[in-house]
Amino acid sequence: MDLSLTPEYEAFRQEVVRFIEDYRDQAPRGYPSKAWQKILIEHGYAARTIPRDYGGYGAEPDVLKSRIIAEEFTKAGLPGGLSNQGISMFVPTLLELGSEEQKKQWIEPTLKGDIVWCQGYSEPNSGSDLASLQTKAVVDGDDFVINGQKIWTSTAYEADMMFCLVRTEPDAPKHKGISYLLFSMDTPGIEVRPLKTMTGAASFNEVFFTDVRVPTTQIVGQRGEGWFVANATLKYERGMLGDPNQAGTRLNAIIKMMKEETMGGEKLMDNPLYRDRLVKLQSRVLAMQYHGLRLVTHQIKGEDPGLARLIVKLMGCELNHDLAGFAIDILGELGVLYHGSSYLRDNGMWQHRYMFDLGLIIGGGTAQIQKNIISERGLGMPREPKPATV
Amino acid sequence: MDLSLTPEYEAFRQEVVRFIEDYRDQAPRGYPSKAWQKILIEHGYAARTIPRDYGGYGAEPDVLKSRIIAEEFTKAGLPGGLSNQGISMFVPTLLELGSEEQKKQWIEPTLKGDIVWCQGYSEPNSGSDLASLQTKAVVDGDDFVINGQKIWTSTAYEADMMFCLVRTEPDAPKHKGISYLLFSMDTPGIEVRPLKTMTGAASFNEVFFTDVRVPTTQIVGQRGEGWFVANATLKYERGMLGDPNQAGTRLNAIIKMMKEETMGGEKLMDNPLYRDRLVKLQSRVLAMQYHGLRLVTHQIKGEDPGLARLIVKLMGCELNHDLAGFAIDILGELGVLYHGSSYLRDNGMWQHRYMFDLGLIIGGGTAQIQKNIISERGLGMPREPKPATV
Amino acid sequence: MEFGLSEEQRLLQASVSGFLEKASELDVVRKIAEGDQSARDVLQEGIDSLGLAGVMIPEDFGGLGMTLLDAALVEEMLGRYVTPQGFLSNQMAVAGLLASGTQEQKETWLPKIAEGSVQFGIGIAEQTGAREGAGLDEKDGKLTGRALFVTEADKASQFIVADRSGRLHLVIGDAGGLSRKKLSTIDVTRSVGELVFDSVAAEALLTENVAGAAAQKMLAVGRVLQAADTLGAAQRMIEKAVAYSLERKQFNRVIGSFQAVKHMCAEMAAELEPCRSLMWFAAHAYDAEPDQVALMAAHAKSHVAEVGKFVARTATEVHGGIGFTDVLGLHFWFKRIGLNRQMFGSPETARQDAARLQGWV
Amino acid sequence: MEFGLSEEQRLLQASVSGFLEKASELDVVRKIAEGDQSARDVLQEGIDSLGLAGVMIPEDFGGLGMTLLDAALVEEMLGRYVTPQGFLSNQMAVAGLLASGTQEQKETWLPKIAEGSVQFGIGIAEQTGAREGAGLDEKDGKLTGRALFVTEADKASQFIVADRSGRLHLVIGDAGGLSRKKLSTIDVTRSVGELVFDSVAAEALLTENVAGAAAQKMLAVGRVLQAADTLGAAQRMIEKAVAYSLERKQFNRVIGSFQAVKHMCAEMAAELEPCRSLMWFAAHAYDAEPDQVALMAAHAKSHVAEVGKFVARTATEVHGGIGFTDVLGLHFWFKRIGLNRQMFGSPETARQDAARLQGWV
Repeated sequence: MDLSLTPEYEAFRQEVVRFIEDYRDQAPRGYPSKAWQKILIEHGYAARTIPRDYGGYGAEPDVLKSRIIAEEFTKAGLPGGLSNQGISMFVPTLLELGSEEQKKQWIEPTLKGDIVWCQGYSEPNSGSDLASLQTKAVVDGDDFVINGQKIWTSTAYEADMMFCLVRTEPDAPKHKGISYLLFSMDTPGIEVRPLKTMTGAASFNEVFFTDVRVPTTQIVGQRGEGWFVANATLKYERGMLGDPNQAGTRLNAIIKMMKEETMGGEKLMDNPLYRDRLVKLQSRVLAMQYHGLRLVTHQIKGEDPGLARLIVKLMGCELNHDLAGFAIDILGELGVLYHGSSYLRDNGMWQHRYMFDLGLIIGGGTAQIQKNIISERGLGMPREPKPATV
Repeated sequence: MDLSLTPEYEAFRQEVVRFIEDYRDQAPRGYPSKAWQKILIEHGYAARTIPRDYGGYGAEPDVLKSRIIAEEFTKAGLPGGLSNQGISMFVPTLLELGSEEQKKQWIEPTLKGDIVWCQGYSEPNSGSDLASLQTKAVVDGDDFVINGQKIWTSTAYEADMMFCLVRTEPDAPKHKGISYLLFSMDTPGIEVRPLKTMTGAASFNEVFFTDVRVPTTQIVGQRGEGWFVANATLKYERGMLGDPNQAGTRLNAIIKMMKEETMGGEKLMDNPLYRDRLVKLQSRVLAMQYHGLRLVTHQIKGEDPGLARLIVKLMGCELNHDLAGFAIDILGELGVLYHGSSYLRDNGMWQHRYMFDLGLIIGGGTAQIQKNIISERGLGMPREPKPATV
Repeated sequence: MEFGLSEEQRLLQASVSGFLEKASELDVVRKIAEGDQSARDVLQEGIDSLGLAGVMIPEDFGGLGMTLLDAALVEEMLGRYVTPQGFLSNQMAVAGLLASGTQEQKETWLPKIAEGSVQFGIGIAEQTGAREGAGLDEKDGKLTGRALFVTEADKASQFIVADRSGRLHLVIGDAGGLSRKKLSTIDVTRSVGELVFDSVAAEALLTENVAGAAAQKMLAVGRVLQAADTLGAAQRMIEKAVAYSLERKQFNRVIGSFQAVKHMCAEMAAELEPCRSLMWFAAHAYDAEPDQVALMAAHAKSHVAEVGKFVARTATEVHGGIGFTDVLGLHFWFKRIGLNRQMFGSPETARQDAARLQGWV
Repeated sequence: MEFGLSEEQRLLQASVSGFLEKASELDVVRKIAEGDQSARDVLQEGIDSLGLAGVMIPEDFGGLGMTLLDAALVEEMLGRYVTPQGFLSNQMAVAGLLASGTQEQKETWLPKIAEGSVQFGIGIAEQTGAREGAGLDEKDGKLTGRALFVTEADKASQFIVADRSGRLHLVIGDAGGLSRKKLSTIDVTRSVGELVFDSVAAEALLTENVAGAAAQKMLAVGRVLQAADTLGAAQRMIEKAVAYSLERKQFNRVIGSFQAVKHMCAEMAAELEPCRSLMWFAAHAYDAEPDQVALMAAHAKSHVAEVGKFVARTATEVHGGIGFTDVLGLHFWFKRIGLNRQMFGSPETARQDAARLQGWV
């Protein structure tokens, strides 16, 4: 147990701090930009471990260095590199399973932000049971012809390209009939419709395909191997959910609020019931943060954390949701204000997050699916038996 | 909505009060006695609705009158009539499904307390799946010959007789191969062993059968109908669990304790965290008590309360358990004292109940079985599909 | 002894439900929420034609002379159909007028409420813990200050507001010096806002014995109705979750056949069912056991709010992704329950009230 | 940066576990609980031969010179095997002596603890809320009063107790005027009792800077070890529940194939796993970040107690009826977790401490 850094890493931290000092002026306000991304890649603060041949920085993977970069950028309030499903999910998948030609063609422009990707996985009838997806692609000459529908596609409007799962072998078992295709969002026959959520925002879309023609060469892996390819991608998504640092940030915001806000003239922090709930949540946040450090340590050592990894999404999302719920509770009537109302606190973040987090609990593998995974893969309990009659 | 009683019932209450005044001196201290039972039956305060032909009082069923009797006896601190599985479960079953001869033979001595019954249903391998029971009875001449084992038999040592489920038709489907037999606990080949529980007490027994011979006439219903007969009995058991009045009594004891006990010189009632938990529990107790009144009203009107009835065991047992857990919490270190220790509060009732109630949550249909029942019978959701392979 | 609804009460509830089933179907609610005034008028006319606004008003004043339990049964249906309605505010006004109004005030206002020609807004949020230093001071019959989270602030023709001492005042909606502002909340089916008073003429409700007693009575009525509203909304969410689980297939089975989903539904139903009896008794107490109403209302408020939160979340979860979208409009119920939880005192506040009322604090 | 156990720590834990697997199997625990002194002696000799009692004692004083985290890893295993042991009390004594003992006191007692020739009992329960008006007063080096819930009260050869001001005193077990009484608890694997002092000679631990600071440090050590004990016991209960669910058949299936049972086990594991990291850090803080140890110990104590309660109940439930009996002895773990929850301050008390330590009260 040693929470300090070796001199090598302390030196690296200084290097990051120096970079921030030098380049702070060029950083965009708010969201990342392409220009900023270019600077970051050049210095190894984005696309850090992607080989130089494909437009990355080409460093060895080092969890601790990545962590230091993230910490210093957060501390300085600087935006990191571009972050989208193309960079976080498609690029790693292609590195693992794409052909040399595909890597050459797609990775660099994706990293630079010249090509934005969206993901075409879920369908209205294939949620938890993703492998039952029904969007089909039949071969006609040199093309696949795609018909069907995707849902939960988060950047469909802005995206140039989609990586998409389609059923190409309808007679194969469900996991073996899927292929992983790449195509432009400008291809004729694609229609995007925004999907409004309970928060009031349309953070997702539905995408409809009518006779969409895609060259048969635009496939990653072989026909029928799409499920295998997609699982490589999903592995990367899972890591993004349930981040304990987000919980820490929220907790601090709540502490600040409780020291400032009053109810009936009494400071919220002086209410013993709210204080007790706060400490309860703080225990959970600390436990998840140290749990996160434990996972990083496993990663550094190249160990499989097993069960310890499997619980993160379930526990992390639930904790974030509970933090938002608590903030709403202590705000009383202020906690239901919304959408630019007077007296709205933190720009309505708590109300928004309380609902959005429920979406996160459901999305990316519902809480029920997570519990199945924990019991089956983490505890060695049997899978649900197949019903006798279908 | 009218919580008052009609003059007829007020008159009845006066009658009960008068009886109590007149007979108070003859009441036993502590547990009911046979002599007291006799007096009660004569006046209609025990075996009230059992026909006179079978040794009962022969009154029309009247939920409200039963309630008034219970209320006044509780108020006066007087013991009620004998209460055992023979009277509460076997007699009603026999009235519903026994032959005239069986009713004549067994009901009166059971009501008088001359015959004490125990129940032989559960087996070590047949808990939630009671119908899978394996104790078998094969016909040999005029007898059934029983071999096997029962568990959770609560008064096996004191009992004269057992009503027992055995498998008589091994080739029939599991629900159709069971018979309901009656036999003396003195029959050769019966061995009773006490079963110690987590509370430290042996409130239950195991009963072993080795070549126990029972005349084939000692059966209620036909061969293979035992499951049907047993379900009539179980119906009566279910009503006994999750009683909201017990929760009210416990809550009052806790309130008293919080007004009297101190921690670090501070009255427990002055601790806002304990007070908040107390009010939460009080809400639940009140809700269950009014829910109980609602069920009584349905019963008076002869209506099927449906879902409202199905939730009582789950919610009632959980509430009782939580009340005991809360009492332990507020007692701090005093809450783990046990078995005649100095400073023990309420004779260790809270510690005992906290564990015993967990047994009640598990017994008589586990919480999981209760949720299955609520969802299937209460909400119309499908039964668990049979697995494809056994 | 009868702890349950009378035949008349079942009929009342069935008739309100039958009416709202169509009149307040989701499309209508959406339209009204988006500001469609004609849709709102149609709904209002229907409700007025049932005479609902006068349910608690004595027959002498042109009402139906029924009880708070009857009003709660109506509100339960309004919650069930997430109906945009000022019913709750009007019932609180009735309670305030009956508790503390002069004969003249009652004669002036109660018949108007009964006939549906006025809509009251209620400003008593400061009684359960003022935020932002809000509060009203009365001097020489004029009110000055701010009242927050006033119901129907943008629509009401009249208000009853409490000043810092808890005393009630009747204020005309277009009184000079009064400015109103709507506050947007998550729940677009109800209306909440801010009133700013700059020496506004107000008429005190004066006959109460103890300062603040009438405001507490109004608060109790508000809490009971709120519990009823959440009960109706939560009941509907459970029904929707069960129905959806029997339609939706995953892994070649309806999801309602998975034990996890069944148990989520069973837990919701088991938690909610006793809430019904608790709410019934709290409402009944207003008319039959007035000493108990404040305590029972605090219990009903806090307990039903907690169960409602659990149901709102769990029913959404049973729906999976679609429950998170606007497609089925499930969030209208989720938010209705959410608003009820926060208004008229949080669950913790209500429990603190319950403890105080029992002499535990 | 390494947040995890070192190779040595894993070996330590494995060796303790390997030893206890046999030496503290359920039959042995039952025997000791029933008063079998020779069984207790055999176990104690084995533990002494591993040198465990000296784990936190500096090498200068004959100990292993390791950290609280090492001690916690040992205690985790003692919890895992519900081992009847005074290890926790001795470690608290070590912390008290190191924090506030004179050089002479350290030289006298630490080597004896390390070699296993003394057993300390700890009386600081009054620091987290006295019951029954208990408390000790010191006058001219003599203690008078009562100390409740003293660990190892019946067995210890020495005690460290806190007086009302929080100052620590060392008392010899057979000192004149001291009477001891065992208090039975639900947990027969540990020993708790009452000490009555009638002007008993005591030696103050005097070098602390702030009155009560050393007692607070001991309390923190006790809470961390308690969290470790509960962690070990709860982990074992989960393993037992999973194993039983894979054996036990109902409805022609192992019950571990039912989603309800799977999810109960998943929830237990998901709740408990982060507790491990929280406990690790709290223990680590004692040596590496002493300013934080009281706060982190309060968090570990309260959070692990809450999760432990959930696991104890749920694992029993997974076992069904047999879990409620004595047959598998599951209740030994249930009760061990139960005792840990109540000692050294309830979860609410520990959270109140956490709030206070952050200046929130």
